[in-house]
Amino acid sequence: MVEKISLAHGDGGELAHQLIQNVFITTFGHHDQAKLDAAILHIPQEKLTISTDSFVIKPTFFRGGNIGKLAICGTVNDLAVSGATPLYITVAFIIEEGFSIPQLQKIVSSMAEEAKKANVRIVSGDTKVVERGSVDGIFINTTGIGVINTEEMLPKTIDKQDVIIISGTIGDHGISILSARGELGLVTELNSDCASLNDLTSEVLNVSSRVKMMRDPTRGGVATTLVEICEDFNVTIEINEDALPVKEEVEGACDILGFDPLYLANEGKLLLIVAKEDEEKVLAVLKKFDIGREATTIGRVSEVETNGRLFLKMLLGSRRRLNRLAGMQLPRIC
Amino acid sequence: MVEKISLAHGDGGELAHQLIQNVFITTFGHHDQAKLDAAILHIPQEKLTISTDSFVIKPTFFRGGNIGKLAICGTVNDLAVSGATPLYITVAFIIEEGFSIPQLQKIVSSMAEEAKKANVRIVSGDTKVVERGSVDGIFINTTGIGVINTEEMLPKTIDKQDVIIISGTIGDHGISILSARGELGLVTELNSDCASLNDLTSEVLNVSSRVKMMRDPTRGGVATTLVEICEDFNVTIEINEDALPVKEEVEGACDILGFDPLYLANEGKLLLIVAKEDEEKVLAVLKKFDIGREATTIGRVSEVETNGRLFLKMLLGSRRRLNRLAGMQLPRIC
Amino acid sequence: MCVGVPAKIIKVDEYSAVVDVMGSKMTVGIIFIPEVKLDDYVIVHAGQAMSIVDEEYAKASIEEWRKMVNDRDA
Amino acid sequence: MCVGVPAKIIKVDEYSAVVDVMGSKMTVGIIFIPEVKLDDYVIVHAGQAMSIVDEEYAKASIEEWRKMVNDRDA
Amino acid sequence: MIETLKQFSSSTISQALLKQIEQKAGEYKEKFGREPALMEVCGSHTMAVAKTGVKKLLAGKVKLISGPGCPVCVTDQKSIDAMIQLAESDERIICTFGDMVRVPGTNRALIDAKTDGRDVRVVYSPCDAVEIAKENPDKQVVFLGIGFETTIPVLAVALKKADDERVTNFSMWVTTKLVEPILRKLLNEGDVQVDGLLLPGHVSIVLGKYHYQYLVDEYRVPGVICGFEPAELLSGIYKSIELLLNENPEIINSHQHVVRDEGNRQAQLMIDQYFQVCDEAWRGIGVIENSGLDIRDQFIHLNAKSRFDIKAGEPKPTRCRCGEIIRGLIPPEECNLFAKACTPVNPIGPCMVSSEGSCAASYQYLREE
Amino acid sequence: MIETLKQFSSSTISQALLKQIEQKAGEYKEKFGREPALMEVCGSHTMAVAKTGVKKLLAGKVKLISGPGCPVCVTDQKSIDAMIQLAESDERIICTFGDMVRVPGTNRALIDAKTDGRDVRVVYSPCDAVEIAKENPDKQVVFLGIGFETTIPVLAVALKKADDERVTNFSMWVTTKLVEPILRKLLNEGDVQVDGLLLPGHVSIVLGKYHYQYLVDEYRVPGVICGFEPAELLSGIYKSIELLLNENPEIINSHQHVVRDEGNRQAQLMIDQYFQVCDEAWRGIGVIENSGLDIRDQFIHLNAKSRFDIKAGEPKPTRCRCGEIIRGLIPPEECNLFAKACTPVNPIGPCMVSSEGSCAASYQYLREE
Ligand code: SF4
Ligand code: SF4
Ligand SMILES: [Mg+2]
Ligand SMILES: [Mg+2]
Ligand SMILES: [Mg+2]
Ligand SMILES: [Mg+2]
Ligand SMILES: [Mg+2]
Ligand SMILES: [Mg+2]
Ligand SMILES: [Mg+2]
Ligand SMILES: [Mg+2]
Ligand SMILES: [Mg+2]
Ligand SMILES: [Mg+2]
Repeated sequence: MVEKISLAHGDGGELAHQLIQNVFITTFGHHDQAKLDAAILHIPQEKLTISTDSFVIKPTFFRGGNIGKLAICGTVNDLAVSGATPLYITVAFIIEEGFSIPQLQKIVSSMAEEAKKANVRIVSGDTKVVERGSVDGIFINTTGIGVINTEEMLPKTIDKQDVIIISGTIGDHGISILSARGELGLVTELNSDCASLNDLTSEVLNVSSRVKMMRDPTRGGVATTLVEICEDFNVTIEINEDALPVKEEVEGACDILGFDPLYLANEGKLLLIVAKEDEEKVLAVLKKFDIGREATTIGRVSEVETNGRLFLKMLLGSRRRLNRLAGMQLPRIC
Repeated sequence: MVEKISLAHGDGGELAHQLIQNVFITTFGHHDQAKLDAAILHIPQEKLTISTDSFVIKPTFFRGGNIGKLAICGTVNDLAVSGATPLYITVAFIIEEGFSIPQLQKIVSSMAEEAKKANVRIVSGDTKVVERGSVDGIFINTTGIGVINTEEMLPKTIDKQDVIIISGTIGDHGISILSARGELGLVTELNSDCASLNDLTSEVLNVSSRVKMMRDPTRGGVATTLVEICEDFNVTIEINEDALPVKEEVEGACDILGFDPLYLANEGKLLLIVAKEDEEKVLAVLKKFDIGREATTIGRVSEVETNGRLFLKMLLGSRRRLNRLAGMQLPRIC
Repeated sequence: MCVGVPAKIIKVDEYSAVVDVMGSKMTVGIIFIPEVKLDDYVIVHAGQAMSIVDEEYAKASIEEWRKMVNDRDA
Repeated sequence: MCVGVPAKIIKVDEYSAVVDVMGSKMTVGIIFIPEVKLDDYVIVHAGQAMSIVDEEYAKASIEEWRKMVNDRDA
Repeated sequence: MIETLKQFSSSTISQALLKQIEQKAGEYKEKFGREPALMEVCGSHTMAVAKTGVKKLLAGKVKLISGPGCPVCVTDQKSIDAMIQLAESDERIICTFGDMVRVPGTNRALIDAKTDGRDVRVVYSPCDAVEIAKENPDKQVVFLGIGFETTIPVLAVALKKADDERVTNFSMWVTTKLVEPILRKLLNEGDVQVDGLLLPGHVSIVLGKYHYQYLVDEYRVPGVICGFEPAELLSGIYKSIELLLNENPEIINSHQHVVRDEGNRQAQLMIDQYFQVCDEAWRGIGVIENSGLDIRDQFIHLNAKSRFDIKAGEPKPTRCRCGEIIRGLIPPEECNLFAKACTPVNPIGPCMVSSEGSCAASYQYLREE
Repeated sequence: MIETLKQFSSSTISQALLKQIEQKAGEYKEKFGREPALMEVCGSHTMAVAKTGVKKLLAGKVKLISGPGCPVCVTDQKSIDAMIQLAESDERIICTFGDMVRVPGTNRALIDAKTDGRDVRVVYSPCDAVEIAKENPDKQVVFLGIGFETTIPVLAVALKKADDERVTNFSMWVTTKLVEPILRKLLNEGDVQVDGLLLPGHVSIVLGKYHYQYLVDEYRVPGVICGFEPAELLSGIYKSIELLLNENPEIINSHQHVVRDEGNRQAQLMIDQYFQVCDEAWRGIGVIENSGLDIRDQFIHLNAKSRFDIKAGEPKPTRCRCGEIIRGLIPPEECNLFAKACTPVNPIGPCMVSSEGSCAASYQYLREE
């Protein structure tokens, strides 16, 4: 087999057939599904949930993962935080002519591995190859389907004094990727936190019926995710500056570049709103997991049925409002 | 609102929020779903089917449609040909910084319109904006979910003498796009056949329980689709050169460039394998539809349980084997 | 040796013409057949019109073949 | 007026040094502080080390503040 | 007119002609003790007899031998390597007919260079390449000019356009071939039994009928100029056998509605103006004196060979037997690699990948396995 | 060391200092009948007092006035337009600190030029721009050199690198500002009541303590050089009020662990070697004589102003009041556009978009609505 993706790998002809046979079907391992335009799902359940995301991360490979692993985790997590058990996932590749087939194989293998870990089946796929310059390397879309097992669905009504919990340190993914890009001269050995959260979410839902809402604070970070919750559900949330778990490397990098970890992306962090009564229970469950060891409460709901705002309580005791980012974070000098 | 997509439209911050509010939610029209990471589906059924495709068509706008319409039709059709009623669809955009927002609005409106026509709900979305040069304009992924209402599922066992039916002329999309690209100097007024086929498929399944298999012969055309069926289901199929419905413009363009309509893409054609007994019934149903008016039988299954091959019966009576394309079709001169 | 297709002249300029092949149109050079006129059919190769199709001869060929067919059937 | 961050020198070359800010590393110029040595802390601005941090003075400041706190508490 | 032309593919007429041929071929066999052997000189004929089924239908009655008329297939491996090497620069845009892009060079094909990021573009007309040069003044645009006499005047038009419009970043890498020298070579060597020739329908537009008189006068081999539709092919074959039976060699223009007996004067003049004869290397045959055309010295500024310093090494010998196939010595099936190591997806020789190649025609149209 | 530095943000210490300040501020009010008015000269101080909550916590007790220390905010509209115009060419790569990319010009910002396809790159260090120039020899690479005395020596390093390494496609568009002339201007005009100055922690690394003696000698205004962490800010404010109560103006270096009293000689020498004083236009103020630095004539080959013919027209006047804000005449909330037409997403003036802008600080950190 040739070692580079050519346009002919995406035109539905003989090479496309070979690519699908040799790379995708061999790795994902379902031979019969591949014969059909659509996959048949067997779901013994009525409450289904679906989520889609495209992954366009640069660089394609980074410490702690690659675009393939991320594409599985990302969609698994969107389903998981909605309270569902992820069951099926579709994968669609857009690949630039000239892309290395061994690298593609690596990406596809990571996807298979992560799907196995997260216990989801990859059921339908698509591959498009585009002219050099029409896409930068490889982009992947994943769409996932999950079932909701719980009686009541999330989100539930948020109450005053509900607590905000994060499953671990924030901003790891953002700084790890920034460093992997090598553009700003920053070098860290920090891993992206890229991980599937469905084990965490299902365990948490097992022990607590008072989880009000879960989110994975990806692009835009914890601050943007919380701003959206505040606006969408008309609550005021206060988080505490000194309660935010931030790795030293992340803090250092943010200091140099003038970034704020609250706005950095995470790819393996769970943000929860939980009734005060269940705070300890939920924290205890989260801490049982390797990726939840540093779970901690970072704030609380201070008002409900209000026009929703997010506040940061600062060290000196005063608070300030947090908004969405006005644009990307840019390194500031002066 | 600014008129061009900037990177900030895709970073999860304020501009991203505005874009989603103003373009997507306003057009697709579901305000509550947007608050959640995953959409909840209500499906009163156990047999589900799912299909994913990315759309990377150049040019973005063409006679008879645009990338948005195509993205809906394409996935609707993959579900429809599997015998399902398409119900839900997710849409994920990858947009190049600098893309015109009015054009995006047009694309999104076409999607809303086509989704309405095809009676599918758009339930989950995603927007990524990438640096100029990282993607060529706009790519769209759609993933669809459908339910299977029939007792027995497709594909059914293919028998000798089953007939091959196509719902209309072949190659219209391929030549229309080639002409829209303007690269080879070819100009036609031909429309792409881009259309949703789910009304056809459901009517056909209503009248006939002897439909064995349906396909939409997109990339690779009718020949590649049939080669795949032959190989996957171990049947030999013979199609007749003189039975192939080809528009004159398509024939002319193929003559000039040395292309074969059998390998050109279609985006609104249904290919069926039907028991001989139901041939007339199925043709009659197809002809009731505007887009099925030129439905016709193009061949038959000549052998089953064999190593599958596709043959073309030629005018003079001899036959030749049809293979997958070895690469894209290229204009030949000498 | 070379793809060549009969195409109808639907517009003539000085050095080029627009041809129609059953609805698909293309601009071709006519440097080799300066005498070409509207509604002529030409053989196009790689963007140049190479020859004007003479319908009389075409009909004569068909006539000849028909005769052979009839001879045989007779 | 300018972002400046204390960073630890972990490698010194002739005109540049590698600094570590709590685990994140970067190469910076040291033209303004040629006397810098390993394990010094420096203030970095836009890729240049601008000043060596003097721990004695830093401690003195803290001492001064602590005194104020204690004065007050007393 | 279209109605008239459509009859050229009439099934009734074709079926009748088939029967007539069978009868004549029978007569021939009776008279000469073997089936008549006709060579389709032209690659499009090779393709057409395969694609329409004519070759299969006449199997055992008329032997159709594929000749050297596929311009890609006859191109020497070293030339192909040179053209691919030409593409190995970021400063250049290589424009080519679609036919060339998948042809395997010693190391790789043009399409692989493209996959690796080189700018290789397929154009429909050589003049399009001149336009591309005008749009990309900071790049060198090179058109790969291959072809026989139909294509050569078209190449001349592009040279004229570039010269008239002073497009200084355009040049052409020419390896064209002429029909007469290769036919003479084949007939002189006599390694293959050829009783009559099906003469190329489109090359003859330029050359005319009279040009072929040497076949009759010097070799006493008859030839029929014919088209590519089923009835045309069949009537050409029929007439060829008739001539053979009469034992009175002659050149017949059976493509009169397109081919003038004197050819196309304008096209001939254009060729003369821009090209001069040169020795050309033919795949599997070697250099044949005066068997090709290159750009006239007067237009050397448009000649990519003098503009760029391309030196292709000696190509690695392969077990590909294209050389023998284009001389009609063996059919594709006799090559050990055919349909095994060598397929259209993984072509070893140009005959498997060119749209007019004999191996491609056999693989695509004749093979049922 | 890190443990020591971490105490600079200790909550206990800060709380205690707060209380001390409140007490001192009370004494001040008792003595002078109004609250003490301190100006943070430095934009980072403006940001820090807002972000840490110091400003809010001291509201009604100590008046903190934002000064002219945000280099983006003080840049004249015409200069900003010129820099954006500079980006309007396919032949150039514009490199800039992140701070500049969203600053609104009369027609658009650098980021809009980027969205439109111009090559605008954010770098962390000016030397990175020289590296980019070396990697792109066919493009002109221009660095937008803005800043006060901390940044100017860093710009000089990039100029030195480009000059030493003969990077001919690199140049710098310089609009730097000096602290002394603007402070003199503000103090001379006396439009705003400033009792004491919080002197910039990083600029002072370069200038040192002695440099500020003119404040005491000529204006009898005390100043405290301090850092940016909560305890540093608070102790700086405390010391300032103490000085005011003593009515004995003095310059205190409260940032001694970083700022040497004599400043950084190497940095001062680098400035002298590559830059010469020039008149600079300040937003909302106009040209102040000798208030900035431009590249020395000796290095004119590195000066983008002489390399490119950029002529920005007169900027369209807007209702933005940045000019008054940087002079400390009004707080952002007094601008009618603040948080209405003007927000970080749709900034009207640079003060709303610069990370050190007073309006941005007010919008992000002080506003609760
Ligand atoms: S089958 Fe392949 S290897 Fe053999 S002669 Fe043909 S092209 Fe060459
Ligand atoms: S709020 Fe906006 S318009 Fe008003 S002064 Fe500040 S930047 Fe200018
Ligand atoms: Mg999602
Ligand atoms: Mg997601
Ligand atoms: Mg999410
Ligand atoms: Mg697909
Ligand atoms: Mg800090
Ligand atoms: Mg699909
Ligand atoms: Mg599809
Ligand atoms: Mg998303
Ligand atoms: Mg399909
Ligand atoms: Mg035809």
